[in-house]
Amino acid sequence: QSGDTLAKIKNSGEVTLGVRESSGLGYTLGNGVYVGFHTEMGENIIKDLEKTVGRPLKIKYQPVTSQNRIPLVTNGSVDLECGSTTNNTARQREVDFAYTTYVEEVRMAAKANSGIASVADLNGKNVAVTTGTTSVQTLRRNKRAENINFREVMGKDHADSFLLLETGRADVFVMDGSILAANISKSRNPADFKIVGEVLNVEPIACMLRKNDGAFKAAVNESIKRQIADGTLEVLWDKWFLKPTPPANTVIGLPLSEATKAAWANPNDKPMEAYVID
Amino acid sequence: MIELKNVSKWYGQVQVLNNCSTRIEKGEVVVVAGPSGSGKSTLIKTINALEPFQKGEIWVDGVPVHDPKTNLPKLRSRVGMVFQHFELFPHLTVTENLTIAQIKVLGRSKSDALAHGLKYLERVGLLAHKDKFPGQLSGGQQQRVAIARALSMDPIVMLFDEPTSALDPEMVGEVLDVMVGLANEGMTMMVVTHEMGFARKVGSRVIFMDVGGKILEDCSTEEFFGHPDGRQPRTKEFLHKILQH
Amino acid sequence: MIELKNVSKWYGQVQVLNNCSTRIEKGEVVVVAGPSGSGKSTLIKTINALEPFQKGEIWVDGVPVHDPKTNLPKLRSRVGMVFQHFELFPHLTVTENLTIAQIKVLGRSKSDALAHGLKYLERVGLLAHKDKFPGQLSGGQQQRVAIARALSMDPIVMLFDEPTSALDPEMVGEVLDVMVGLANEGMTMMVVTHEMGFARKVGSRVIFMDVGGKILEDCSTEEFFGHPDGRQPRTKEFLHKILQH
Amino acid sequence: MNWDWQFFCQDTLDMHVVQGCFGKDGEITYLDWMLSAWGWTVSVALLALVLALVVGSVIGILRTLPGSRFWATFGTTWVEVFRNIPLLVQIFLWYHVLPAFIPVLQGLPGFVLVVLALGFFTSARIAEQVRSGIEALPRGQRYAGMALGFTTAQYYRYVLLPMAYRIIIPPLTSESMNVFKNSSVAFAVSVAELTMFAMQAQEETARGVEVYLAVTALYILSAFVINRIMALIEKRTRVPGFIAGASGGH
Amino acid sequence: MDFDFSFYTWSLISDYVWKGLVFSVWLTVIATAGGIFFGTLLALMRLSGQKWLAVPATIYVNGMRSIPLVMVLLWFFLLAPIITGRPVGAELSAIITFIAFEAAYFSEIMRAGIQSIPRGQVFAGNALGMSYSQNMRLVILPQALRNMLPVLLTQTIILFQDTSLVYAIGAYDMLKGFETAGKNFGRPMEAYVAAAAIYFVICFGLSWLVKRLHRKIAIIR
Ligand SMILES: Nc1ncnc2c1ncn2[C@@H]1O[C@H](COP(=O)(O)OP(=O)(O)OP(=O)(O)O)[C@@H](O)[C@H]1O
Ligand SMILES: Nc1ncnc2c1ncn2[C@@H]1O[C@H](COP(=O)(O)OP(=O)(O)OP(=O)(O)O)[C@@H](O)[C@H]1O
Ligand SMILES: [Mg+2]
Ligand SMILES: [Mg+2]
Repeated sequence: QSGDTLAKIKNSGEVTLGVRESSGLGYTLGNGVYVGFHTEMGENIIKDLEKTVGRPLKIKYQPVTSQNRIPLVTNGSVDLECGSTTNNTARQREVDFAYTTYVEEVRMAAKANSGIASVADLNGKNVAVTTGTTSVQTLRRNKRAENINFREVMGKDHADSFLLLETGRADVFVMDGSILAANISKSRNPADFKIVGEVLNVEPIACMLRKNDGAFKAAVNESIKRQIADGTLEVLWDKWFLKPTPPANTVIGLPLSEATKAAWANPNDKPMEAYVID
Repeated sequence: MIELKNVSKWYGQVQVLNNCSTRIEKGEVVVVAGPSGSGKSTLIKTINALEPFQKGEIWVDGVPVHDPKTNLPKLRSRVGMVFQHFELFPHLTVTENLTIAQIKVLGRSKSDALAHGLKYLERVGLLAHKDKFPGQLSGGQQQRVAIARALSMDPIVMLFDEPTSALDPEMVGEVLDVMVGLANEGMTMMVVTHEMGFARKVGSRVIFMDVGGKILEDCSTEEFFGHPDGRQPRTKEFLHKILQH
Repeated sequence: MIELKNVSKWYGQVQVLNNCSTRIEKGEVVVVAGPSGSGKSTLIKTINALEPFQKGEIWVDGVPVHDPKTNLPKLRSRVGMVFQHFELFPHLTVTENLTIAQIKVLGRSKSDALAHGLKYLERVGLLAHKDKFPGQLSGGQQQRVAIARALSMDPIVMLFDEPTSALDPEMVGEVLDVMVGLANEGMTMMVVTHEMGFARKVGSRVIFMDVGGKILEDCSTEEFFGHPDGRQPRTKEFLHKILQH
Repeated sequence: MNWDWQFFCQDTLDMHVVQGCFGKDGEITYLDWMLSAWGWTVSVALLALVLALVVGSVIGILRTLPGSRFWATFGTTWVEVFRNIPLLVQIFLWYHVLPAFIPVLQGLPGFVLVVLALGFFTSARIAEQVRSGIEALPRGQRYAGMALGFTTAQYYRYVLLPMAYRIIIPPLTSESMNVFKNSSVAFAVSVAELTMFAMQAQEETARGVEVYLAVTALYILSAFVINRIMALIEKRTRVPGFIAGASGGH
Repeated sequence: MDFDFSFYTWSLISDYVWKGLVFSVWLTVIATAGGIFFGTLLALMRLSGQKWLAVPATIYVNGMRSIPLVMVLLWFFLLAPIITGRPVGAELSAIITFIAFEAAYFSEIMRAGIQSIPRGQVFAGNALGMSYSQNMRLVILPQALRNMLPVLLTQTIILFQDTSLVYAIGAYDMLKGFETAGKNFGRPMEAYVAAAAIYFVICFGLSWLVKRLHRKIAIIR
């Protein structure tokens, strides 16, 4: 399925952008409207591509899930996926990644009054995590490494996992920091929850594209470099993490992390395995 | 033995039995005739309370059927009944059909029930078929098993609801033969049938019903067939039609 | 009009028609009798190829039924057939039952078909019921509509398969009356029936079949009923049984 | 499309390939995990099926009992409620909403809840089948049972139900296969069954197509086995000389 | 647990739920119509007595009924582009998959319906000179459809509920609408309760309507 994506979109005048419906970096407002930090960045990339191919491009949004995003990219249904896909070596065998544009830190959310402050406090506790995410694996590794005894409760999606925490079925929710922050900000009483503990994992998040399509990848990376250089990305960060966001106009309140800053300062597509957790 | 006093029954607004009264003595063979929908089946089903009725009284061997306190299953176990469509239990063998109610209802031991059931099976000439399923028998054979099943409960009276009308013409005879035999042995019987030959031969009385559930005639067989002039016009018309061809 | 030559038919291993041959001339009324399962229904269904047969030849009005090139729907539209269970189309009104095949098969106009159908409906005395559904009619009425439906195709021959055996005894007469009328008008008819009265009254010939699909007797009505001694033992046994009660 | 099945032999933690594909002393390969997930799928489905058969039969019978308006209405309500809300939504209600009103449910593990939810959901459909099975019997059968002196319980037990169940074996077979397929909703309440395995393993291994293929095959195999078992039951209970459900003409 | 009913507003319904509801209904209608059409063809193939028609139809029907619908959806969505060489949209995938899947179920219903018609009706149609297709169209299928109406309804209700499975391929149905609203406003419980209520009202209303319709067009016996 490797091919010349640039030629293809030039011919058709259409780009299919893979987007997420509910993640920290991209979500839907219903009625086919998709927004979020990575979604908007992806739109910017496509605008830059218009210059590359020399004609206006229509964006077709294709919502993807963590189950189907890789096959959809490889089978040609999606040209560029800008959601919240972790760049790791296993996936690099299937697809290529653009420069890392966001570095996720896996953390825990707990009830503010729970007294839980680190992984060490989890003995005998219920830990919520979302099915189909890398956090499950992270947790499994931690469990064995630290020899702590806790029960995993798997939510079917992030909202479900957070509900487990809210209703007391789980004591903590282990997940990407941006997702934790977003869920807390939208909850009934955001003050009841806080993000606690050490960083359990660091994951580079990047846009995903078909393998072996060097020209297309270069064009995408060119646009990302441009967005970093002229401050577009920082403005986007402000808009989606520090200011009120639709639809409920809540503020997520997630400051730009050192890890992400480092990735922007030195654009690269290193996989997760190349990051070391301190 | 059986007494009906002013029995009336309605389905919703429709009256299907209209003030029916009659008495059946021990050893009598009463034939019930009448056009389709006249309530013949309903009438005999009220006797063992398979159909509830709204007005009147029925006494069977001194037991009040109309009394809500009566133990109906017990009453029914003493009244044998044979249906138009045989209604053998298709998932049970002939032997099981004959014994299940004896065992579960009368509390007989398996071996007693078996001996008893096979006695009647022999009586209807079907001992050789005891291990077959109903679906493997012809209609006439099934109906004879149904009669044996009813008999093996040692009923005090037998009710028949058109026992031959679902049979091939060639098989009608074998079932009627069994019924004639029963009548001659003195069994009390109430038979809904269109077989006027049978009525003439062994019937002691004929009850003729008309649509609306009214008993139009209730007289001895000789009177019924012997004096057509004494009959109601509706009865004459009916007899004319079914004896015509 | 109809000629069968050495017709044999098997269901799998079982032979249900065994070398049957006969001729039916225009205007004849042939009664087919015999025990259940002897192949009477199968025999008359082969005539309009509702049942295929493996050996032999059948000619209807000069058309070879056994020839694979024959246009069977066309042939069938010229042969009227009446079934034991009436087989009216329950989702269509009486009028629609009468006209649908005229319109779709014969290509008649709606109004022609209607006029034609109602003529025959009147003939069987049911004009008043033309807008009812079959389920709203009694069995006897349904069978008369079925006869009218077959007649309205203007058939050259009418086949009847036990037309009265699913009817209440009181309703048998009304259907037989219609059939007697047809016979008297000279319609060619082949009738499977147990009504020996009808056979005697209007039959010109009787065909008697035995289990295994063999034609045991094929002779005139006078011969069949008038000389019982000339009959086969199986025929005598059968007649004895169905005329017994 | 390039296939790669080797990941099944990989350990789920450090991703190294295990000899023989089955993990030893504490190692768990993806193959081990998938087989245990299949075990959960089968457990959920079988328990829910048993529950559904019991409850569905009771409700179906209630709806055919002579002269009991209350129970008939109760049965109708049961059927309408449990069949008119999607299973996934029902699971959510059992897991998150009902415990807010019935605190004991809070303590029940997801496994129990999903068996209840799937069992009740399926019971509504089985109830309809049992009812139609009973109603398909000629009315005379009921009369014949009564006429022999059987009590209501007895004629249901000895006369009506044995034939009714035989008649409904074909739709029951479909429903049993459905239970296996529907058991996939158990992932929503944290039961580590096949669908959850598929969602998680494809994320970790990036071999989605292979994972789905294996899981689909296991679902088909499960459905096929249950289909064969039901066919065997159908064959063993077939009544000689009687074609259940088929009313042939002459 | 306190429920926040202020969460339900008209704009919420029009923004999040309406589009999904329309899609669910639309998919249900198309898949029912297509499913009955192709299901009837499959049923006729199985009843044809011709091995070369009956065997493939049987394999198709039993195969389809063994696979969870969500897997069929996913498979078609993922594999179709590889076969056709170009992407097939989620909506179109959903329609094709649902018709193909439901045809297997509807074929079993139609087969039962056709088999429940007494053989005599087939003979009667033939005896009047009707061809096979005339007999099917005018006599057998109208009766089979009427007889099977309640079962067809039950299957349609299941189908309507199953439209929520299109989440797997990123199509947007009614349940998705409720879920998205619940997530965006941090009120998943209220969203699910509302979804349960709406599903119940629609499905129950549908079965009530069909019951009335059935009473009207049921064959008088
Ligand atoms: N369950 C029922 N609900 C309503 N009406 C009924 C019911 N059963 C019978 N009827 C009506 O009651 C009347 C008497 O029926 P019944 O079966 O007793 O007649 P019958 O004389 O036995 O007729 P047949 O000769 O046809 O058996 C008929 O008009 C019938 O339609
Ligand atoms: N479709 C079939 N498959 C196998 N055997 C059949 C089939 N139809 C009929 N038969 C058998 O063929 C034989 C003749 O049947 P047919 O219906 O012609 O008999 P009949 O004389 O009309 O009997 P009846 O008086 O009961 O109507 C019977 O033994 C019957 O069991
Ligand atoms: Mg009666
Ligand atoms: Mg016949």
